[in-house]
Amino acid sequence: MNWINAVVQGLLLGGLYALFACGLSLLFGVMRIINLAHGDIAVLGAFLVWSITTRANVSPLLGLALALPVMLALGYALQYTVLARSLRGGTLTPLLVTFGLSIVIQNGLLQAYSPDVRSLGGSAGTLSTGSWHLTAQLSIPYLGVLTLATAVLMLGGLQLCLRHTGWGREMRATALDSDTAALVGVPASAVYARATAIAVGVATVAGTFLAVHSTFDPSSGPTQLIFAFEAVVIGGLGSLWGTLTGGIVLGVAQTIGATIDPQYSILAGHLDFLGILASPRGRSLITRSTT
Amino acid sequence: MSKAIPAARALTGRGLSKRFGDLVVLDDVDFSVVAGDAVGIVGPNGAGKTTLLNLLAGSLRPNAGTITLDDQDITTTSPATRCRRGIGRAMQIPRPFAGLTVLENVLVGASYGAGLRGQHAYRHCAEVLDTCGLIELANRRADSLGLLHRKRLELARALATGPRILLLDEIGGGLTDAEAVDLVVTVRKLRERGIGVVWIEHIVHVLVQAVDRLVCMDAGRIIADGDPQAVLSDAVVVDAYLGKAQ
Amino acid sequence: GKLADDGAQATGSTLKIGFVSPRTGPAASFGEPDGYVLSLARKAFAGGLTIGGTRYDLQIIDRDGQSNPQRGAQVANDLINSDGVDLMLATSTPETVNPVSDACEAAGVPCISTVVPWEAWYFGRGAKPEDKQAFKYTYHFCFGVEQFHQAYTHLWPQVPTNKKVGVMWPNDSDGNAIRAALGPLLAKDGYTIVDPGAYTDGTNDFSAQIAKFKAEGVEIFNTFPIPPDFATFWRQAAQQGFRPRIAQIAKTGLFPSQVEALGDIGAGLASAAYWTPTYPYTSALTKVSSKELADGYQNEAGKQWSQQLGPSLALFDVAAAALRAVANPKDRAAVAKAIGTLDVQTPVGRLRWGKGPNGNVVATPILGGQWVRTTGGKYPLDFVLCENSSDPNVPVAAQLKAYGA
Amino acid sequence: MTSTSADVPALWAVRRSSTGTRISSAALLAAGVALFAVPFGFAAGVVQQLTTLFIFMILAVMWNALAGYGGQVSVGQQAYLGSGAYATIFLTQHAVPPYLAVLLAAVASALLAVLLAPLLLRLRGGQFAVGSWVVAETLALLVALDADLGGGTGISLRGLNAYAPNLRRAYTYWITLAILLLLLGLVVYLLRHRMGVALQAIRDDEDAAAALGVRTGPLKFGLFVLAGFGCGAAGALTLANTLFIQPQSIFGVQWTAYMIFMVLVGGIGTFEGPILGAILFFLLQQQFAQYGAGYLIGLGIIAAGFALYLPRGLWSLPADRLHLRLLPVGYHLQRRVARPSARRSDV
Amino acid sequence: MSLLEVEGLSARHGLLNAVREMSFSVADQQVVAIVGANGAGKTTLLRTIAGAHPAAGGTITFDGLDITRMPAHRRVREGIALVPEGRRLFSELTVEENLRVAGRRARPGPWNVGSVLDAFPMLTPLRDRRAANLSGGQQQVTAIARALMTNPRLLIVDEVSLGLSPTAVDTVYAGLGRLRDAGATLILVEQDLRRALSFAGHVLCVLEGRVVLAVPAGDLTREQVTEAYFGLQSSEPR
Ligand SMILES: Nc1ncnc2c1ncn2[C@@H]1O[C@H](COP(=O)(O)OP(=O)(O)OP(=O)(O)O)[C@@H](O)[C@H]1O
Ligand SMILES: Nc1ncnc2c1ncn2[C@@H]1O[C@H](COP(=O)(O)OP(=O)(O)OP(=O)(O)O)[C@@H](O)[C@H]1O
Ligand SMILES: [Mg+2]
Ligand SMILES: [Mg+2]
Repeated sequence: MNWINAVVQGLLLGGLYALFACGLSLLFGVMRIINLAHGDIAVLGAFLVWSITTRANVSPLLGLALALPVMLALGYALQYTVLARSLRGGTLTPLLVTFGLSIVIQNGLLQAYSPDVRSLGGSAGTLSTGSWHLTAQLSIPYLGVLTLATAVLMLGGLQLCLRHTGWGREMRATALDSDTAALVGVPASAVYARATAIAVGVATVAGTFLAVHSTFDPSSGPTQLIFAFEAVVIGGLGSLWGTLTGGIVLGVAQTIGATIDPQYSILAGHLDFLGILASPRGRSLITRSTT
Repeated sequence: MSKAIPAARALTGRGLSKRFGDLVVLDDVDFSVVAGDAVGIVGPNGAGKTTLLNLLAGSLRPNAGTITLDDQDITTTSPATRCRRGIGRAMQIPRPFAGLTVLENVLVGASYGAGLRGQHAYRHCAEVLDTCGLIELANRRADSLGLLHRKRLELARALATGPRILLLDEIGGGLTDAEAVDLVVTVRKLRERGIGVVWIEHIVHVLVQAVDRLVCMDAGRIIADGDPQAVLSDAVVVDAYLGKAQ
Repeated sequence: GKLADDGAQATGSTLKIGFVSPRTGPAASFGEPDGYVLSLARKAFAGGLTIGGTRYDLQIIDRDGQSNPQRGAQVANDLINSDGVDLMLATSTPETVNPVSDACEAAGVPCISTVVPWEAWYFGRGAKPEDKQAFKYTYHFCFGVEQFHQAYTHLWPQVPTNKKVGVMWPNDSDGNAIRAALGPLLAKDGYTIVDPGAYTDGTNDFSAQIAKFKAEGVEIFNTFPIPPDFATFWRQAAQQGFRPRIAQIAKTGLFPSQVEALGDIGAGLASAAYWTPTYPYTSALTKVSSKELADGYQNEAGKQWSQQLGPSLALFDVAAAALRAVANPKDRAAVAKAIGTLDVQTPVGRLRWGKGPNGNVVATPILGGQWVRTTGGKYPLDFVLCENSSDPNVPVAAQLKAYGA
Repeated sequence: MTSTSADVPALWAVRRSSTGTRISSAALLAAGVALFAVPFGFAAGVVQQLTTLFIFMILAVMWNALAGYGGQVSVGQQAYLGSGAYATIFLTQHAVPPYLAVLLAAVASALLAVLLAPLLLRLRGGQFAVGSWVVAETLALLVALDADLGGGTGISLRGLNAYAPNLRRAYTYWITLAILLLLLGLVVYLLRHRMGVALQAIRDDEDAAAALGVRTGPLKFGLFVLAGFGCGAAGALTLANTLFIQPQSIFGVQWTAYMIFMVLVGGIGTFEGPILGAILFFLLQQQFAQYGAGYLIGLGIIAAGFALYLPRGLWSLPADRLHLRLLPVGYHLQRRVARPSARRSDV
Repeated sequence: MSLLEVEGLSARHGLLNAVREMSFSVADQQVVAIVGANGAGKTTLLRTIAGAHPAAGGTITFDGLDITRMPAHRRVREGIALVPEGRRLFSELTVEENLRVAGRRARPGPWNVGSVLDAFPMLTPLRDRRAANLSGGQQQVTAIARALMTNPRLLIVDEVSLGLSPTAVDTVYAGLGRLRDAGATLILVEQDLRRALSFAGHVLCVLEGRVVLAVPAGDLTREQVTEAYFGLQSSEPR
């Protein structure tokens, strides 16, 4: 029974990782940017949602809905002001830019909001603490299910769009060769801006879920980053379905590891990741081109 | 080139097949080239010419068949080893080392492919660059070259590895007539030095001036092989490749 | 040639005090009230100190350790070598305090530190249990495991339970010290410890531990986590129906914001404090009482008081006493030696070195209490003390109530 | 194509050094050697700060060698920093004298790189980056499990307290400087050797390099192990310099962020850039770190600003304007002067 | 009335002047072949016209509109399409997806996936193949087909017959012929002089970044062109 519970909880945790990884995967897939500021953007989003939620005294989901337009606009602005230029400097330049961005956001938040920890769990009420009790050993939390469902919807929806709509084809084409995309009439910077806006938006969603799940403070961003990166790599760079799988694999590995011994939780996730990289089958899995 | 080349070496592929998924790209192809020989390959787009070269150079593994160099089986050896054993190759789509200069690009081939050191390597590079008409551009970064200079650089790098068998993939496309004549002269010279040349080219009238044997491929098979003029007038070849234009 | 010696030595009439605390990074909330405390100390030192008939100007140089040991060591070294500080103060978490102490010990600069459980400071830096005084230059005052033990064993009997204690002790400095020492002590008092094992900071799922606690029928819960881990755990516990009668948290829940962030499930958590505004003590240096300290901070910063105010100010009380205790405050060895014999009145109580647990450390009390909802105050939660076994001078405000009662 | 003239090699020559590079490299070497005298003439603070600076330089030079010359963009070099530091602790616990332990620890880190290479070097691009990072995190967790190494609590290097403070500082300084000079020397050697161009060729296109006869595996391996050694030494020296380490910080990814900062701000793929970047980073930290969050915000803005407005780094300024090169590491094909005019008429 | 007017156009690569104050014009429905030796600056010129390379000086006027500073994707909407040197297909996309990307923001016109595949029947069996897996010649045809999908008024093709087998060259020229007949204007770089002279109405010879000869194709002998290649003839104003 414990094992079943571990797998179920791992699945739900995987939803959170996948959500975190989604924006990362998108930016990497489309713009080849390894975004070191992703976690901090998520936390920035969480702070915005928190501000709205506590000011207006509304539920975090409504707060998220109100914050999203702002964050999407921020994504657009981010692309046009910073990322667009950095992309011209080769693959490493965006790495430096996003590193810079990361510490600017972190410490900007520290100045603006103080180092206090905050959470959206309180205002989310039963969403954050309620669950369906199936048996004494197995209960399925509302929040986990909502997180997983959101992740499936977002990643799945985005994946389908990328594959099957003109909009998605444009995005993939721009990702592969933005100069040539311009030569067939695709405004590359607008496409990039759209991708960045979506990535920032999804990061905000992820940040909000994290904030309901746990607490956050200005320095919380980087802690979740490595899990998100692992999910992206396990799933195959640039493939959103793969990212979802990657997140879930990681989540389940962690909970199963924890069931064996709590100190193996995170370690089990990492070892699982390295094992996948090392095994020939796993490698063909991740190097397979999935877009 | 400054190396002495032993006589009569041969690169041979027997019963080569290559599939990509369900698509059969090469189907039981026998092909061979002897040192000092120049073979041209023609064939419609997608016939499998580049794939054949990929198998010979080791960039792809065949699904069936064997490749031998001087009677040694090299079917599974890596491209790097084949290069050091004397198989040089110029790619159809040039891939220069963008961050290096033209000279440095060539130097990689000279010092690893041909195993030359120090002044020997430099001298060799200067010769090769001169042969390929790149000497004035030697200190330019390779990513600043136009397409045709990149193609020449492909040739130069392959030459720099001191090959005994040289595999050339469409290095003459886009050349002006005068430039094409130069290229023909160069290839003839290489052949005279005992290098075996395999040259894929669609500009047939240029190609036939340089080769002693012409192979025509279609749909993964060799449909004609022999004296260039005979091959070109073969009805099957005209039908499959040259069309009514010729 | 001759190797250059330590920086600006024994010259001038200015005494320099270095102060290192985490102002940015993950432990930044510890350093938050430092700005206010520093302003109090600077005011108190404004007139300088007269020692042995000589008047010295006093300068406090504060630095941010960025919650990172390498950075902490570097700022300490710079303070020692470039600024030539005569005395070092350090506070809050081993990441900052231990490297600063090590740098001072190695350079022969006296150092006083606090807010690291003393075992993590003493043994973590390589002292052996048999050492009477492992360090010559570095001194510390803080609670240790024994104080937790005392607080818990006086607090928990206030609510009837089955004495089964589920513990979540992480694999980090605090968790390890607690596991090694507190577990056996509690067992001796008849508590059954249910320990699923050490976990790593930053874990995102605690279902395995919760399942175990539920299966074992745990009624008391104790943990020493970083704040986000506890929030994750506590929400999951609620989801999975684990509701102990006493939820005793430490390390997290030190500051009101950490408990507020939990929302409804935060009220009723039991914690322990090393200082509250109700401590009946006054700072020897600044003559500020605990109540004035808290009120002053709340007015100045517009934020609720935090436990950090007490020990941070206490550092300056000790510093002043140490400098006054010698004839020549520029004599580092003498100052260091003097610290080991000090007896100082500070907001956290009277600190007397030499009484144990060893020559470098004064163990200070920690008192058990509970976070309760306020009615109509400015701040939603308040911390009330429920026991005072290790310092009976501090008034007890209430009885512990079962969680959720 | 031009017709081949028989005496091409006589007409053209490859130059690797010029008077300028000869003078500047001699001056650099002299400066490096002169730095050994610093502990005799300068205050303790200077010695200690220079040690920190040299450690930064080691890190920057190693990361640049990996990413700038070898194309291996690692986000996990902190794995070797950590292993170097913890190996030092382990060795001193087993009665090895501290400074010997520092050197052996660097070797141990190189061995760790040898072990990890088969796993990591098969990966490319983003996978390599993330894979190396995960390796570092895994090591941090494993170290935290070992109570003898202090577990998650961290541990102090105690053996050095046996030395007088000024001796300890001077020894640490000398060893750091010696290792820095050794690594710089190795990098220069690599760049002058044919391996230099081969590595850069692998960086630009690994398959094409292999097709030219380059055994890419051993070269990548060698570079990876060298970087393991260098970063391991930096880790051990960091411990000697700061005396206390904790797994989460010594294995922390911020080290990579610093390396990226130094290398990119200085100028990636150049010899001089990373050194310049390390100096800039050090000075910024020295001057402004006391401003806390404001300093970090400034650092972030500087990082982004460089990426946007000077993507080729600080060194590109003098290098482009003055065609400045300090070391004889490139190849330059030059026409030999004073050819008889008869030559030209027969072209 | 000229469709494209190039006035004193310059373009640089760093310090190198690849295009130096070129001036010429292309009339509506004209077919112009540009010839010149390696590195003469042909590619740079074409890319500058299409907006893929910035102009360092001079103006480009398209149908009366100054487009010198217009970004490339807007020029596509005005009706300029370039088949770039080196094909530059979207390698991970299939052939059909490559076409569809170009068709998404196309001007209205006769070309769509169906008609393009009709014009280049060799592409039909390759529809679902990833562009990266095409042979060199197949890529070249796809690149030309892709440019057609934008329904250009001015189609610019760099190295038309590069990598094409003789029959494929015929197909491609037949397709270009249809485009010309439908009223489009063409600028081609073609090294096969015979082809160039027979297909194009005008020839522009480029030498070291300058136009050295611009004449109707019929008036031209191979010798004249060859001389122009090597700069033996003094440059003539157009
Ligand atoms: N990696 C691959 N996956 C799937 N199909 C491939 C792959 N590589 C080549 N092909 C297909 O194999 C066939 C032969 O390709 P190849 O490149 O050998 O042709 P080619 O004769 O060189 O043609 P060209 O003259 O156009 O260069 C083509 O139909 C091509 O699309
Ligand atoms: N990216 C670049 N950076 C620097 N110089 C360049 C770059 N691209 C081209 N050049 C140089 O500009 C000049 C003109 O090049 P361009 O490619 O326009 O000529 P081209 O006539 O198209 O030649 P080709 O026949 O080789 O395609 C050449 O000297 C070339 O080396
Ligand atoms: Mg081919
Ligand atoms: Mg061109």
